[in-house]
Amino acid sequence: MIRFDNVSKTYPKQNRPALDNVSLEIEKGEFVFLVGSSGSGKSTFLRLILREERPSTGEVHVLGKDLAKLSNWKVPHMRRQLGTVFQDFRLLPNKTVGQNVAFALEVIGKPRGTIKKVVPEVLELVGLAGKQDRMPGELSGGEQQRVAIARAFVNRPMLLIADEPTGNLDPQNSVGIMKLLDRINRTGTTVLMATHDQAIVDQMRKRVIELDQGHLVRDQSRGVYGYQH
Amino acid sequence: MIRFDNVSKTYPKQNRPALDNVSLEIEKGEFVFLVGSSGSGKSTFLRLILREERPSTGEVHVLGKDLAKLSNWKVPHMRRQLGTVFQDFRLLPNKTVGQNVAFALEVIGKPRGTIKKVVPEVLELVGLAGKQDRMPGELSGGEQQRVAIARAFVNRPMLLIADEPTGNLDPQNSVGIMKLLDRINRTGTTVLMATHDQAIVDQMRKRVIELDQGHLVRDQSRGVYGYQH
Amino acid sequence: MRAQFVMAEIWIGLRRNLTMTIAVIVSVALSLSLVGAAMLLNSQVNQMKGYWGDKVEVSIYFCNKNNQKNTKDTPNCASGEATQAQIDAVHGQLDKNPLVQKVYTETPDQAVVNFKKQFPDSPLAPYVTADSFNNSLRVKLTNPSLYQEVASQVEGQPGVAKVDDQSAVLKPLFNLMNTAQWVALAIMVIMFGVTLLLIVNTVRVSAFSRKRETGIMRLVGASNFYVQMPFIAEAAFAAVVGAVLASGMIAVGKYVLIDMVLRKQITLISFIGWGPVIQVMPLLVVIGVGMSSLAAVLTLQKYLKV
Amino acid sequence: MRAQFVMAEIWIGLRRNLTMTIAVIVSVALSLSLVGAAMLLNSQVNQMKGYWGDKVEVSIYFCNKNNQKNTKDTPNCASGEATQAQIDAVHGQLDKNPLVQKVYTETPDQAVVNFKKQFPDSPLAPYVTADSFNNSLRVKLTNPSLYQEVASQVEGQPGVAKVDDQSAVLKPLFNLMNTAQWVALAIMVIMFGVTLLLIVNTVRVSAFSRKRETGIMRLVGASNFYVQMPFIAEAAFAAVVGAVLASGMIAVGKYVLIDMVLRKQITLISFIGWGPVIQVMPLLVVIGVGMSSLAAVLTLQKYLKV
Ligand SMILES: Nc1ncnc2c1ncn2[C@@H]1O[C@H](COP(=O)(O)OP(=O)(O)OP(=O)(O)O)[C@@H](O)[C@H]1O
Ligand SMILES: Nc1ncnc2c1ncn2[C@@H]1O[C@H](COP(=O)(O)OP(=O)(O)OP(=O)(O)O)[C@@H](O)[C@H]1O
Ligand SMILES: [Mg+2]
Ligand SMILES: [Mg+2]
Repeated sequence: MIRFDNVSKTYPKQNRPALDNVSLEIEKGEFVFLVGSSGSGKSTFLRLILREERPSTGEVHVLGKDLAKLSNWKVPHMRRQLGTVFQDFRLLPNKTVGQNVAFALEVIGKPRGTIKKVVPEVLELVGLAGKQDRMPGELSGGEQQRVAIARAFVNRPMLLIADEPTGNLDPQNSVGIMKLLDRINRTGTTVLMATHDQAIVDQMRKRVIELDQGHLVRDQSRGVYGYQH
Repeated sequence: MIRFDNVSKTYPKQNRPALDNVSLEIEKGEFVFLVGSSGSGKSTFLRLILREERPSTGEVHVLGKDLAKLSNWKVPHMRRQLGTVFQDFRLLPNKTVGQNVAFALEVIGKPRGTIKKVVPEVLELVGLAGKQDRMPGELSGGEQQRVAIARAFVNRPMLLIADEPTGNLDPQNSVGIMKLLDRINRTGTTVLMATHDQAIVDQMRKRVIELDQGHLVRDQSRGVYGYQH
Repeated sequence: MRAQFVMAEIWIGLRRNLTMTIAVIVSVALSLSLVGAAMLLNSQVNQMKGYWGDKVEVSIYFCNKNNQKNTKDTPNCASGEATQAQIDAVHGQLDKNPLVQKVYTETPDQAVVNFKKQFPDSPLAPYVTADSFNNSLRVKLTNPSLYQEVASQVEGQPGVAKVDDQSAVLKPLFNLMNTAQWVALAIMVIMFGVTLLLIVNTVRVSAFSRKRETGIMRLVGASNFYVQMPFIAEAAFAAVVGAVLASGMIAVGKYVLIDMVLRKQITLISFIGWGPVIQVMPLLVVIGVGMSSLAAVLTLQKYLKV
Repeated sequence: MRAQFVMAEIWIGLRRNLTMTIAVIVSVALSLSLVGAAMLLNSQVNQMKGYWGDKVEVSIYFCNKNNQKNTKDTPNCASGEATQAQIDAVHGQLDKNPLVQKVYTETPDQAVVNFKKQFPDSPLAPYVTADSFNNSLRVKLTNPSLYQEVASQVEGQPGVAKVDDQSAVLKPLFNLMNTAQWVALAIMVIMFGVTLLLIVNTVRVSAFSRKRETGIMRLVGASNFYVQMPFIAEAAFAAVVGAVLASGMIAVGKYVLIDMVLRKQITLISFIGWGPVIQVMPLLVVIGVGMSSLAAVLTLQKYLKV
């Protein structure tokens, strides 16, 4: 599914690499937490998978393809097989919940019939049945993140990438989001989630990958947030 | 220090008020947590204090002044007596740490001599002595938040307002930031902090104000994050 | 200190978006040079109006030998060349008319001299002799538009071949010049509009791209002056540089077009000198700076709120 | 489906920033109308060049009685009026010259008729008689620039008063028209530049203000086409509307300026009709759309990366 081979990434004008010689592999169907203190390179790791950045050295393989060999105009097609969720939801404030999810299908040119069918399905899956016509501003943060997950999942991607999806949520809503991601993972979708949330990681007991200043310092199945807490 | 008298706030084009008839008072020197689930109105509460928004009904008094009676051009002077810290740090990426802090003084027209003196002082206070010439991108998130706190505190405000200052930080860094805010509170500065972080609230045992869908539902001295967790 | 910091911020702003700054300078320069050109065209037209306006007069031609042969055009001349007595009689009548400001006489010999002076390039010039012309009176009226009253008094009197109103001849010319002034005004208004839009757009881009800075400024309590100053100063700076460039372009244009090309070829027209050009230049700077500062202030009202 | 969605997005984009859209449309309209005006000025000048270019010829004036009195200007005429034999001799020589395309004769009587036709408003008109003119030959050359060779052959021959090259008379006029063409070209280039800058700025503002949408589009794997299309289409739409407005302004301008004002006052010049105006209009649309799409594509290269 995802393979990093000796990947390093140094941003322009930075002297310290954000990722330093990271190698790992994530299999189909796994649920993986990416932890590490702020600036340890978690977002960089995810951006490399999304090909928003390119590695300075090393190879990144996603869904069996070497991203270095992927030409620019093929990147959008690759991204359609990934779902992405962020801390700040990234919804369009002037579109309804349903339109926000449909937008993701419209801009990749899906036929209208398909859209009409799958949008309510996925909204029901994330627990927003009946809220199709609400505006994002009228929803709680937890509900907004559900919309974002629905949008990421509507295309039934093989891989769901989440960068601190509970970062803006209170503990109660966070638990709800984690249950949803777990449910999505059970459908066979690989989930890779960067987080700071100690309680969640400790409770879920999934594979934990820890970065520290760009170094891969831990890769533990059924792990907890950190040794020292 | 801060007094809300029956304050309600409904944003334009919203039917549900973001704050609903909230009355409370915060005294000089207090340390107050503002908790509540996402969308409960915490940020709205803080924005009313900063006069980034005006209440729909009710009165907000800050530092003894009725904000409704404050003319627009006097708002900047009022804000100079407040310090503000946000989840996303809000640093200028192309200025050094020292320049970022100095910027806050320069734009309010402080003389250069004063700036040269107080910037290193405040950086030492927040634990960044010697990192004056680093760029924000070279610092960890915890260190960046310290810079933001330094900038908020350099003017020695009476009141420090923090909107989820640890939202982007890992637990370790969060603890550091909380210790720093506690230290600042001990100098006599009132601290008002909105947060989701259960661990922190439970550990600090300070006054807790809880909002739920815009209603003030709890105001407890030496409180914890929530009853039901 | 304050000033130095503000200057530094402006400089950073200008440099950060060098292409943008250059674009604004270029467009302000282009717009203002068209504005300036329109102003100079206006000066030119006014000068020509003044020049010819002074010359408007009524001409009274008396019969000469040729007219006698050609009675179809000048039936009044059947009795031959006008006598001096006839001329004096008309002259005397005109002198008494309150509408008349002044009367000049022009003999055929003077007419030849005047013709050759006025139309040196005419193909007729070699053949023009005193015989071609008549004795005539040039009458300057107190009010040129009352020409008809004077004409009717004089027309048909013995010896008068023809009464001519020069203002009628010059009328199309004046109309033409008025049209040119309207066109110049239209171009000027258009260019004002385009420049304003350009500056508004630029300030918007600038405000967008510096949202972070301005957000922090407002956060820490910077006054509106401090927040908005850099944008206004940037716009004003671009306008000053643009106006200077426009002044240069106008000076070059006036030199090449008027001094090198037109003045040599069109000797009949008196062209504007450097005076109006030099007057226009500071005006361009004032217009440019005024317009861009105004556009910046108005734009910022919308994009940078307290 | 795709098309409908894209149209809806464009419409939302245009409406969201209505003031902006209007601003762009207005500025494109203004710019393109100046571009169109410059093009029409060019057509006008070319038409005038063609009109007068046809008339360029060499005139050979023979002595008449007046010239005899005035030997200072025409020393060759001391022996009096040219005889028919002298005229025929010159005519014969010219007919043999390979540089000469055609020779017309003009008698003094014809000259009077021609003069009155050409200058009906001249103050001289009433006094112009056959005596004022000479017998003359009008020579059309195969190559007008070789005038000097023909002139030197004929000049100084008995009875020849003067040889005149009309092209020399028309030369300042042609120079003037060339200057007008250069000025028109300069205005056109300036307006192209200003329009380009305006559109680039606008697309930048548009891209800035829709960062969220485009970010999400790229996130979910929308192709570059989908991401960039709305911006390009917005710019192109504004350009089309602007070009249509500009076409209208040009049509009104041509009607008011040429048909209502100039044509009535300047009868000597043949003005352009509706043909060139109608030709310019689609050109403006093409230029507007081409320029704005190009500007949009180039701007987006920088602001919307994959
Ligand atoms: N676009 C960029 N340009 C330059 N440096 C960057 C950029 N993005 C990240 N960095 C740097 O790379 C390092 C790793 O950043 P990254 O965002 O991957 O960390 P992270 O683990 O996601 O942190 P956080 O928990 O705060 O999100 C940091 O030092 C950061 O300053
Ligand atoms: N600018 C705005 N315009 C319209 N509605 C708004 C605006 N800002 C906030 N709201 C709405 O007001 C309510 C309260 O929002 P607020 O940001 O104060 O909540 P919060 O407690 O800070 O939430 P979070 O924990 O997610 O930051 C929400 O329903 C939100 O959608
Ligand atoms: Mg991150
Ligand atoms: Mg908030």
